[in-house]
Amino acid sequence: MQVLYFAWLRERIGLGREEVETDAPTVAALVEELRAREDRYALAFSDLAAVRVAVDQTVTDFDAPLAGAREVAFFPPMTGG
Amino acid sequence: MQVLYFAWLRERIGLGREEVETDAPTVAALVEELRAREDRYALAFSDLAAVRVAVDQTVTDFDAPLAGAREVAFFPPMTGG
Amino acid sequence: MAVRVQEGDFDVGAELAALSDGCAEIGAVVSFTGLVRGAGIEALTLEHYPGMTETALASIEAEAHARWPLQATLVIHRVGILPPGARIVLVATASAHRAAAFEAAAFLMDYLKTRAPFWKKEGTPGGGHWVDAREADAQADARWSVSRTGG
Amino acid sequence: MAVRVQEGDFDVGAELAALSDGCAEIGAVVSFTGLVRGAGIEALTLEHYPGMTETALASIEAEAHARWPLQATLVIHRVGILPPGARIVLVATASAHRAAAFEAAAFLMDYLKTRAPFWKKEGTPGGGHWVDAREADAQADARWSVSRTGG
Repeated sequence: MQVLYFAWLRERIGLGREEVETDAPTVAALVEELRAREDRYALAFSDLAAVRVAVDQTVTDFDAPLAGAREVAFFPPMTGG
Repeated sequence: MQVLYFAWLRERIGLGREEVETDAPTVAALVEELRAREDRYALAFSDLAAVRVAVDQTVTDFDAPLAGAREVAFFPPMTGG
Repeated sequence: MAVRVQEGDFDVGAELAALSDGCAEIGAVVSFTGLVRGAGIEALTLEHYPGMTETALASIEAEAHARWPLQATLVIHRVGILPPGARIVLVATASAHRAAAFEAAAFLMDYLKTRAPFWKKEGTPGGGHWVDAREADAQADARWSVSRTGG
Repeated sequence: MAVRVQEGDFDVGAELAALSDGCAEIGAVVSFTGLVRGAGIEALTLEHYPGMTETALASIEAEAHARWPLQATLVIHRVGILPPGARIVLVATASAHRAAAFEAAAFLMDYLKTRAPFWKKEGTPGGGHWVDAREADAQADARWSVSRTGG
């Protein structure tokens, strides 16, 4: 599964995209796996209230299932315009 | 006193501006004097609900006094923009 | 603040660029451009009341500045004979944030429609007729006396 | 309907002229231009999510067409590094009457702010920081789910 990071999540984790091998059933489970990897992931995901998620380019929530998902993206609230 | 006519009032009366000698105390009294002049004036002022008035370039109503007024303008509701 | 009444066309891009030029506080520019709709008409004639027109537009513009925090505003209204598709009016507002710019531009147009002395005559193949004032415009004007909310 | 995400600048006058070109029903064109405010910042960096950005903008634009009678709409959003005063975004709407054009343009901006995947980082003399989302933007988004009224 492709996992993408944007804005300060990208900066804290140190990369914008990576391939992740996971059987996590939900976004929340994937976040737990990432947090357990290294401090930079734990730091990036330390306050989930500040993090938004999109599965296959559609915004969803942390309870969303990952079955069949090809792409998961994490980012802060959007600030365009 | 200068009296001005715009849009279809100008067309019905046949002129856009004229000097009027009057002692009419109010706009309504001036309108009565104009109506009495000729059919074209009576026609133009036949439906006052369709006519607006400005005294010295400020929109007002037909009860407005004319003491000291230099310019009275009659026109239909505005349709700019 | 600027008001212009003119026969000639205007350059929207140049006017909007000039509006925000040199003011670092401006984050939002909203413009309204009114065009001559072409359904069945050959030309639109815009008549106005010279002198009162400029005074009325300046008064409407001052009212907008009193109601919203605006860095700049512009009102250009054409007069004379205009073909279908021609630009008639440009209203533009500049502010730090978008809500003020949007609301003030809508306000300027609503007040201009009912309070600035312009009259439109449509020239059609069958002759000409003066455009009637729309009840919707009177309602749009009235909403600003009860509430400032809305977009 | 058109959506563009690009690094380069855009020509507002040319874009608005093209928007209404050839459609006789258009009487009102509303535009919003967002600019980089210059107070204390050296540059603004716009990051986005390629692929999702275009999909999100097209979806927001389609929603506007579903809600209002619009002849044309345009959304252009720049990405990359922008200096103070630079244009960031252009939203434009064209309709027969002004109310639809104004409301749809405000709607497009409100939804774009909270639903299109862009992120701003301000570069200041003391370093850089990611811009926080504004509560006012969340509220501006929410108003469209309860009411269509307003200007």
